[in-house]
Amino acid sequence: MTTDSFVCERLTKSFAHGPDAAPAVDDVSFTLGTGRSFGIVGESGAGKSTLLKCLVGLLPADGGRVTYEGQDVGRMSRQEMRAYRRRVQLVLQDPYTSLPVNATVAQALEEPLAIHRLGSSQDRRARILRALESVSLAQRTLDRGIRTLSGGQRQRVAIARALVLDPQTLLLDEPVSALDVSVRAQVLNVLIDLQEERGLGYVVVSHDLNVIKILADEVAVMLKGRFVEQGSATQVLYSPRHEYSQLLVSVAPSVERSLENRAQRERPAVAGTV
Amino acid sequence: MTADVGTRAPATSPAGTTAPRRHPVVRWWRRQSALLLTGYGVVLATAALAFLVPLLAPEDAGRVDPGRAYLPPLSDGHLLGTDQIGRDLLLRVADGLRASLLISGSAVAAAICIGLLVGLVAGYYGGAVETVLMRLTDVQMALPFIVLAVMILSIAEPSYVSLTLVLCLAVWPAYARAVRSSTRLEKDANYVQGIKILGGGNLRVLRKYLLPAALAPLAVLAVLDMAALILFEATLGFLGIGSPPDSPSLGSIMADGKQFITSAWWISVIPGLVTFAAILGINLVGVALRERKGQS
Amino acid sequence: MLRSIARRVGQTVVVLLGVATLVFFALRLIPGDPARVIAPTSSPEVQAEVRRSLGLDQPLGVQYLTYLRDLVTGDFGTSYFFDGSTLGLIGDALPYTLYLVVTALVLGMLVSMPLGALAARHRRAVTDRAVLGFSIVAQSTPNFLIALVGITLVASALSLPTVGYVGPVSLVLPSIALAVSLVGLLTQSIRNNLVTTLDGSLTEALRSRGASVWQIILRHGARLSAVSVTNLLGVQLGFLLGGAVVIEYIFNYPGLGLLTLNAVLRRDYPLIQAITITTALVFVLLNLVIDLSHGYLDPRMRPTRRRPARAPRATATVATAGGSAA
Amino acid sequence: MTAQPAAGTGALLDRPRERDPLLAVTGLTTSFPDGDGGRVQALDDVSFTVQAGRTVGIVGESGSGKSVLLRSILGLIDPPGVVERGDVVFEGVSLTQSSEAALRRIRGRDISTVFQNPAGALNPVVKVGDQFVEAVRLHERVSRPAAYERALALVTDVGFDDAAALMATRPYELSSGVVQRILIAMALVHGPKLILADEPTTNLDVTVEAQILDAIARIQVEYSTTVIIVSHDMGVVSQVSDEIVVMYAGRIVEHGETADVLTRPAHPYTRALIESVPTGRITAGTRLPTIPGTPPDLSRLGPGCAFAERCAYATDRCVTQTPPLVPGTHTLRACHNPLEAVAP
Amino acid sequence: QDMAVAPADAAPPAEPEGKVTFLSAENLSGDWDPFDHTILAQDRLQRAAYETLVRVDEDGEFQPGLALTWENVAPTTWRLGLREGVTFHDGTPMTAEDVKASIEYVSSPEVAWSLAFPRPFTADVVDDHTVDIHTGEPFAPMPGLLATGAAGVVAPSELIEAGTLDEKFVGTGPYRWVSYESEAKGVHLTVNEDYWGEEPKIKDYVFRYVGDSQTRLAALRSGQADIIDRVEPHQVADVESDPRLAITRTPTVESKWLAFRAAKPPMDNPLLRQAIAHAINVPQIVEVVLQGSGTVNTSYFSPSHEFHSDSPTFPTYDPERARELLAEAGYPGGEGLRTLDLMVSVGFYPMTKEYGEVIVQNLADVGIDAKLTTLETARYNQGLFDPEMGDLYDHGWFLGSYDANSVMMSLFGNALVTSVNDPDVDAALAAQMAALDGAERRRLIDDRLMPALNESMLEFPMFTSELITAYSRNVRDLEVPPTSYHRIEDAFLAK
Ligand SMILES: Nc1ncnc2c1ncn2[C@@H]1O[C@H](COP(=O)(O)OP(=O)(O)OP(=O)(O)O)[C@@H](O)[C@H]1O
Ligand SMILES: Nc1ncnc2c1ncn2[C@@H]1O[C@H](COP(=O)(O)OP(=O)(O)OP(=O)(O)O)[C@@H](O)[C@H]1O
Ligand SMILES: [Mg+2]
Ligand SMILES: [Mg+2]
Repeated sequence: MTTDSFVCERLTKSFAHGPDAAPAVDDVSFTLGTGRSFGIVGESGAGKSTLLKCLVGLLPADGGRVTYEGQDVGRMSRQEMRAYRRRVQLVLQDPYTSLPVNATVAQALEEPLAIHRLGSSQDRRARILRALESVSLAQRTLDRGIRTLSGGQRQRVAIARALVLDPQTLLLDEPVSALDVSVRAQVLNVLIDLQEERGLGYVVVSHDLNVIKILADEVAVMLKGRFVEQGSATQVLYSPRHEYSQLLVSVAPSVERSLENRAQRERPAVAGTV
Repeated sequence: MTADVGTRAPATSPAGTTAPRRHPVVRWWRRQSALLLTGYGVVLATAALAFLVPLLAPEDAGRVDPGRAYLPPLSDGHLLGTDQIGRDLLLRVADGLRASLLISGSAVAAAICIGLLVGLVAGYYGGAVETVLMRLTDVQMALPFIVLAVMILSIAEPSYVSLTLVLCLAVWPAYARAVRSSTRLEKDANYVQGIKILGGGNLRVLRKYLLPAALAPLAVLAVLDMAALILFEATLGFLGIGSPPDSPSLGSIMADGKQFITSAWWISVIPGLVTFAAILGINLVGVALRERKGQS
Repeated sequence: MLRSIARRVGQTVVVLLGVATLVFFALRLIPGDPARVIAPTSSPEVQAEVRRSLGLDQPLGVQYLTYLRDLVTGDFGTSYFFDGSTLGLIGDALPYTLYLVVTALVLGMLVSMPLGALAARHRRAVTDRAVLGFSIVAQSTPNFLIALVGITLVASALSLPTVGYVGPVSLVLPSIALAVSLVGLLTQSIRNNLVTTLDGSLTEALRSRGASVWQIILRHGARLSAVSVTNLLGVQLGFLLGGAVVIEYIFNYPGLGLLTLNAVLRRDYPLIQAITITTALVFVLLNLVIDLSHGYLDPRMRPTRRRPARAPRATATVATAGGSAA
Repeated sequence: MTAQPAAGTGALLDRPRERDPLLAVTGLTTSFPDGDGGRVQALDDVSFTVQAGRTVGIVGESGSGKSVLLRSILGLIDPPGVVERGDVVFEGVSLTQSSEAALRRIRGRDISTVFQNPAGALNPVVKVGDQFVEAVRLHERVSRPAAYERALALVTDVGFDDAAALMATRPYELSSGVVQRILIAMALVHGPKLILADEPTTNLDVTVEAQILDAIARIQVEYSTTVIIVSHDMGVVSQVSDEIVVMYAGRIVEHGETADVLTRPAHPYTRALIESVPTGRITAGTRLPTIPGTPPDLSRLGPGCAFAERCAYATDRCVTQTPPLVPGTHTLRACHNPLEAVAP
Repeated sequence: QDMAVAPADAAPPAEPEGKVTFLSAENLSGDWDPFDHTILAQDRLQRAAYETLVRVDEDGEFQPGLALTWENVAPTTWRLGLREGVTFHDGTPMTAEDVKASIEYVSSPEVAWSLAFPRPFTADVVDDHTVDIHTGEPFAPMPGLLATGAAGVVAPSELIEAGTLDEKFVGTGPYRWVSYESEAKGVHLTVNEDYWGEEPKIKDYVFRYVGDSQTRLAALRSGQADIIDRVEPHQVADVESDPRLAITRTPTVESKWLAFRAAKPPMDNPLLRQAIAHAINVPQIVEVVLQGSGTVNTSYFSPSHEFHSDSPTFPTYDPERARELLAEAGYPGGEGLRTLDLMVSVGFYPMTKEYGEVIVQNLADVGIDAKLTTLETARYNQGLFDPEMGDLYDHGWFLGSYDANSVMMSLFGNALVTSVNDPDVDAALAAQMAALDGAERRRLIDDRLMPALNESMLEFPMFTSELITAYSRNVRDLEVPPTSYHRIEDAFLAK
């Protein structure tokens, strides 16, 4: 019965208060089984990042409740929160800004261990190397400055930093959207490997349907803070029901469809203003 | 599939045989702007004057001997001549320069400390704490500096300490503001959020990340302020309320000598030029550093 | 809008109160007895009488409250040394300092605007380097050196007045001396701000629409630089007011600076208090005006700003130029 | 209206020689100092032609020189960057030889642009309408009201009903998608012959992206404008372009008809690029083919093919000799060991 | 005293005309009570508006001022016969009442100038134009005192009683008050059309404080000023090279003193004080530092003082003697002696900081460790009368009179600066004051007062200053006597 990791009930979060201030996250509910992956698609400003931050307790929710393995995230003591952080980690949206640029890779990877006062220096080294290995980075990368790394490498360091703590669930905010196509594939593969090797649970946020397709078992479509459609990945992505989901799926540019269209000499028309 | 990123470190990559690798010093040299190099040159020269000359001095800088007063520059044994009571001008200027540099340097250092403390706390915690601290800096900024300086120095015995304090008062609010605004930006920065997600607490974030982040942009400010403070200090000396007579700084040497501008020009013109050079050199470095920061 | 103005005005009042308090206590904590300055050779009894007549025998708290009450009623006290109210003395001197500072300011702008624009237009070229070099030299030159050179070399050659105020011609030397370092700082600031505009995507876009660089500088650069340049002016104003002390001393110019110097040297507490508070008032008010002008110069800084329905991804940081806490 | 060659084999190669291209770029080479005494070779010997009425897509990863190429065409490379060699001929006039004044007359009138970051392309604090009027009056002596009327018509034309209200707002008050469409309208104001669009949809939502791409496609038809569209997204480029140019490390590695490039790439890099974008019915756990390594540092390029160290087919020759861009079976490609020659 | 030579073509105008601006090195107080300040500059200015009872001419002889006669009618009573037909600027006639009120006011302890007066000091009105002054002991220096600075001037009795003297000058002098708008604009006086004496030849007189010598000189050169005060010695060459300018150098009656704070150890040791006096190379200070602008003292009285003569035991520069005295004082080679504080003023007297540094060096040469502190004028004035302030205090002191008695009285009798009285000195001082016979007084000064002063060495008068005044050649007949009271009413402007 308790195979659910996250249970999110009627979660609401607003930044602005006033008559016409719409909440960034509006009445969102979902349940995530342990080791399962949940994908959230939605346009910019839909509230995806805000939702993730509520899930890790970085932002307090205004209404509703988030529990992780039965524990209410909003009511954790400092101690509980520290323990929670070791089990649930969030990899932030932009690899160019989410790591301290002045640190070396080794320093960045040591930080979580130092914060949680884990392990001897030997231990730490081993854990760091293991994490590095899992994201397919060479050991000698450790001595390099974050500043000198490319986006793909940075994103992998960011993932490794979350892995050092051996979490059970990883929250990924746009894990590849800042990366070049060729690097994108590398990072996605790393994430797939990790899930298989470690049995990690993912909550993945992206506006790119392909990313969701590759990483998620279950998918929610988010629009203006709300989940407008929720279901299995195949159902939502290949036979969407909600109008907005359909639009999303239909307009995503793809080589494949271009070739089809080219053959048919027509393109999908999009109406309406932005 | 392990991407071997290590071999791509640009500095060690032997890619291509186009240009032979130059000596690191040469490469460093070529990277610097002419402005910066000129600045370094002037600063080095003034620093040598301030710190090296006294070491080589044959006599105490304060040696008074009216019997040899008013010797023009290039006189025997007195490269820059002597002043109105026969002190060697070279030694005296060196002394004054050292005092000026030390005073303004320690004032800037003190201001940075205060500014960091106030700015970090205000910027990070926000709210009422921020309001109070920022109003305090506003108050300090609204107080006309010279009035404050003249007031304090005419009362407290003029000494290096009181001068340093006064100069520090003049600049700390600027640091507090700069630190506060950088901290306000930085505390919401992604990487700080990242540390919090890892479980890092406020103190850790402040100490390990926000402090260094706030410090970095202060470097240029500090260099430029150092120049500004030498100027301030010279101004105070000029008004006759600068450093104590037995350990003069450039401003007071200049003020003492200014009455001889027509009869023995060197007594004031030389310290004037040295003051100008010290300020200019530091400003050159500051502006060049600012320019380089701006480009990156 | 009105509310935010009220807020800023409220803040200004708080700052002024802080200034008043600080000055009061700073002056009382200082060792030094005005009674001895006023009646140096008199007997202790006489000096005690002097102290009593000045209210200095009262407990500090009482003195402070009296002082605040007087301030609020516009009574800034009577000078120990000069007849009449301190406000009267300041009122006589302040216009002269304002002539001087404003002239220096205008002079500084007149020189630095074209220079800064020229340097930005030819950024990284010889012209730019030359302007930068000049501006650093200007920034590094002590104003009293310029004043002295002016007095000893220039004044008699051009028969310019060197003492006091005999008419606008008296402003020539002092305002030049005061303006030089301002020119240095302002030129660099204008140049750097324009360069930021010119190196940005806006310029690329405008040029690819067929605009020339001068058109971009004049139509867009000026507008976009205005906020940070006026901010700098606000800060520099403090330094100009400070610089006026030396300059007024050297030229024996009948402004606030000279009054200040003499008041401090004589421990004229009421006068020092009044000067400090009025100078702070002038400074704070001018900065208030500058702050409020920012709403006009850059609508993004208007307090009641219409938020975009959806914030664009790459919103530029708006308040880079260290405005005070909003 | 658009001359649409049949989606056939090597149509680009069959292009009749006598037809004058609208734009001909030959041997364009642009570099910047790297701050360390050396130079960043941002463009290296780039040549291609664009026929009137065609839409050419340029793809390449970040830093491959796409933006520099567009800027070099417009003569917008400022010192310390230099266009070292090469020529850009637009309608028979060499832009590289033209004076700045002559270029200014062409920019915005004959060749207009749409940029990646819409927010940065307008002055955030000046009303949209005023900036529009400015754009008109840069090239035509018309009264402000007349210019304004023109602008209004165009903004309505790109799909805004409330054009007048929009003209009274300032760009910072608008979303990027709206601004981008306004910029497209602005690009059309002088009826340009060529539009250069640099990543016009990057950073926009997919739904907005679709609208923008649609707008570009419509313009191309309605105004019969030639378009060069730059993107790092093969999907975007494939949707709107007739031809695709693939860039890598400042060089063109392949150039051909869209269908040819997509279905029969000759260069290993092109193929890798296409493959790394998922296609088909993918599900959770689908692994994608990857290109090992990272793009090279442009300031340390030696001779040889820049892709050689990441290329599975590289031979010794690839490391020592720079492959020229020459016609292959279906496309122009710069490769010593094109995929067409290798076993399928 | 040399004067600018007026070319033959210049003659005084028939009517007063023109304006002169005088720039003073010392500030004015802003409080115009003529008696209640010790500011020399103000004293000099108010001499144009207020007149003294007795006057001193160029040769140092006493001449009638507001008093036509003065005589001892009894050993402790001086009788003054007053001039008739004199009116104050406010139109009221000057009477014996005014003289009595002025004398009693200025000698009352709460007024600054009382430091020059012996006590008791009272006045009686004999008739409208006759006043008697009573002193406790016979008082020989009476005419000298009445000719001195504020001591002898007369102000209207109503204003003294009303306490409104401080608002503006209301005297009987050749110039009357016009305005004082601000310190930077100075005091403006104009001709008193009803003056009883010869009418001045210059119509307007502006007197203004400009603290910086450079600025003063620049103003003179640019024509903004006509006369400037306290030209620095090294500026003399500059002025002399300018054909439009003239200069006058006046040895004054002012000594520069080095006061010893004799109330506290180790300065309570007269041998140490003598050692210090011998250690200072005064000739070099005058010669080199002051560039000859001054005279090395040979006595407690300046050469311009009445009763001056060289004093054989007056200390001269002699480092050997200084070392001996230091050893005798119990500090051989300076051993056991703490660092002494030497205080000098800056911003007013020329070259004070410089000679302060020379003194420190001189003392170091005989083994005495001293530290120099400079004080800006206000603080210096405040510290001067504070016995806790420093060990050695440099100051100037003179009361604008040829008779040195007032100076001796204030410095030694009232111990203003040293705060210590020496019984021998006090007795000698009293004795010469009471000696109404001139020859007897001279003998008492030479044989009793001087040795006592040399012995006690409470203050060391190092040298007599020189006052250097520069002015435009348009100003003719300007004379600056040793008392420094220049008479602007005697000068005129050439066209
Ligand atoms: N710290 C904040 N303060 C105020 N508003 C915020 C804050 N963070 C986010 N918002 C607002 O909340 C809404 C949702 O933002 P969020 O970042 O969650 O969107 P998102 O779906 O992650 O978008 P993107 O794809 O652009 O990352 C937006 O309108 C945003 O402007
Ligand atoms: N002004 C410049 N100074 C120095 N180097 C530059 C400059 N502009 C471009 N470069 C360099 O030229 C190369 C090509 O840059 P360019 O902007 O054309 O890439 P791009 O293909 O447009 O990439 P992106 O997809 O990131 O926009 C890069 O290595 C870049 O660093
Ligand atoms: Mg987000
Ligand atoms: Mg680009």
